[in-house]
Amino acid sequence: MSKLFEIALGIITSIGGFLDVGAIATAAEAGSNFGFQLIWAIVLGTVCVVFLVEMSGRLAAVSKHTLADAIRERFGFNFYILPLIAEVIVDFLVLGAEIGGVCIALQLVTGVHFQWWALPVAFAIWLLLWKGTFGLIENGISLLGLVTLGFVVATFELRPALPALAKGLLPTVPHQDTAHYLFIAVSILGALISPYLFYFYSSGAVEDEWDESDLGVNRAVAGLGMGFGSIVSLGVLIVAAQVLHPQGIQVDSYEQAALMLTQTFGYWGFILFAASLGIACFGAALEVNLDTAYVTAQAFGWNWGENLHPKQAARFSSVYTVFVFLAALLMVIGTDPLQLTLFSMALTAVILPITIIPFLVLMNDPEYVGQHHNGWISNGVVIFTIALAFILAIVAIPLEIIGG
Amino acid sequence: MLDHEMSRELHLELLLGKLVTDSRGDRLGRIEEVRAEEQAGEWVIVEYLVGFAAIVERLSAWNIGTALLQLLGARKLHHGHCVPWHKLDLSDPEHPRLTCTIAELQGL
Amino acid sequence: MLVACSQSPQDKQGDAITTTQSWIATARMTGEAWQQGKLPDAYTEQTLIKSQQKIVQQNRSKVIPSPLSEQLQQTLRQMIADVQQHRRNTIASSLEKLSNEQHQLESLAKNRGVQR
Amino acid sequence: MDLIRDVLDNQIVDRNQRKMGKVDGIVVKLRDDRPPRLTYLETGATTLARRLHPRLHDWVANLASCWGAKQTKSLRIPWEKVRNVGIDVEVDIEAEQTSALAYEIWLREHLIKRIPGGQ
Repeated sequence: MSKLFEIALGIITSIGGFLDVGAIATAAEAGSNFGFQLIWAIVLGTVCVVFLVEMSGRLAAVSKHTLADAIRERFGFNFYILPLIAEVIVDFLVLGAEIGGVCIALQLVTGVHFQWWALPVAFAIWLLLWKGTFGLIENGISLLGLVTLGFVVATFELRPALPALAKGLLPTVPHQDTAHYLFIAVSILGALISPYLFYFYSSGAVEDEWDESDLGVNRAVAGLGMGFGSIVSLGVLIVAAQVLHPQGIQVDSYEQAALMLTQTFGYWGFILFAASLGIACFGAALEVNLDTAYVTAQAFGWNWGENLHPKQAARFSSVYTVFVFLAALLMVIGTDPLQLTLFSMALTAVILPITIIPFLVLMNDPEYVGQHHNGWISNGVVIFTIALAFILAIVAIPLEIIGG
Repeated sequence: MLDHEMSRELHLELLLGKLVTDSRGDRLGRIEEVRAEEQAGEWVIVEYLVGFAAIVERLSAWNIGTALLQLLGARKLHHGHCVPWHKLDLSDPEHPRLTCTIAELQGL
Repeated sequence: MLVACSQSPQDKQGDAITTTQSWIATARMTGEAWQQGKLPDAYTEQTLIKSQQKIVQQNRSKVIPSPLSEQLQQTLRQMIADVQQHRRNTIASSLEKLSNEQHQLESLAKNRGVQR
Repeated sequence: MDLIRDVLDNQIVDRNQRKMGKVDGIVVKLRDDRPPRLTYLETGATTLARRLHPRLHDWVANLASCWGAKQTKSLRIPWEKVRNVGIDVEVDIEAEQTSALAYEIWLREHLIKRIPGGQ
């Protein structure tokens, strides 16, 4: 019974935890610009992320070591420093974007400009990390994330044409705006296959003291949780494609995306959009900020843990304390939140290969995963994702340069 | 005496990745792993693993590594060189040298 | 647009027109939803002002002939004033004008071969 | 035992299983006619920095000497204190009584405890 409860809780958490500023922004961009054409990118990204998240959970449950620990130990610090630096830089931009998402949500509702909200939001994030436990953050905040299911409800209300949806499952390249199309495709994949998810998820599994008996829970949470989470992303894409695309509205600012649900739900649709954006981004901001402290502490072998009192893990707590306020400065100086989001998602795609390659080694290392090593399907998915990530990385760099 | 003692101290982590040449100056490969054993109550170094294959071995990814390399077209992946401790001269840690030739090493 | 700087002048003009169309559509949808009481005042005002700014920004290279662009600015100013003074009944005529201008821009885009 | 794979860069835990850093360096003593003997494990930022680049070592040492806990020397743990080498390296010492936690303690006293709720 308690296992069932744990699975249910885990799935709910992942729905809330999965959706972040990147998923919402890229899906809205994709739907408003290209209709259903980019559905395949969400589906593809989800399959990859389900497998990789399952692996990082399995690694943690069997070896009691996080992904970051394992990479550092097996590949040596001189290798680990590369994903570490890449991850911290990307986390910084993504955290800025997540804080921006919360600020925009507050601006939508109150009319007070988002720059004013940056520091109060950063303070709220910090306070929760300072006072809260891992369970509170994981379950409490993510439970609120269920409001994002509003997008799924709206999808059903709008009755999209199924053949058109099915056509979107096949990757196609449009005749015009190809560069923009590819840029968004890369950003979608970057938003879904985020390295922070793997580091965070495996650290969470160690915080929750998982062992081999939790492997079933892990599989269910990774598969169903991430699966449901991406249904919300699909919902955003479909609603944007049904509501904004026919009007000719191409989202290049959150204000435009905010109109998405008003057609279906009226005034409450507007509030629902703001609430979804705000809560999803707030939850993700907590995770990204914690993730930075995790990867840094684990890099140097410091004591770490959200369940510890700050004074028991002083260096760990200092990292998230300083980092969240630094990232908030990105918003204070008035960086455009949507542009920052798209940029950081594409950058995520660039650093993917270096994060995923270690999976191939660690998940086949009997010392870490024992008899629970990867089968050929899992290894196949990892190899495919590495290949995909390399292509994305190569494509993303010129696209970013073109993007100016 | 003390000075002599100090100079005889060596940081293994700095030895990692150093190019090993044989007594004639031919290159053998880079040091990738160091093996230790307990002998008569103390832990001592017994051998050094040298060469690219040693990395693969260090990552205990031998099976998947060879499978992948074969997939990429590598016909035969020779295993790394195993250098016993007494065959490696570490008096200059920047340039470790074999005290024999590569051929003699393989004949061991 | 994100890919603007790599493109030929024609593409650039096309992009400017598409972006302008997108912001006009945004203003229209916002105005209509506000009229029906589906949006808060502060958000509506901010979005209309942003639309106005974006349209001016896109028209730096004068892709839109000046009578039309002046009309557009006039209409948006009117709408913003309506929202500021909570005149839900008078915004209807502005919306009609905006829709009219939207059509003019659409035919202009068609003549230049810009497709959405 | 594979020293690079199983010891270098692995987590060090003290006798109470408290994390006290990672193995940043392994010191051996060369001897005539006898195999090199493992003498110390080293843990500390300066040792780690030297592995990345020799110049980084001086830079980190300078930084460490003027900021925070002013701990420039890495901690040396005699090999005899190593109890167990699994995925973690367990050593028979008390972390709090060594310099391994100098910065942890410094931050605790100077930053964490001064923030409300940090006591």
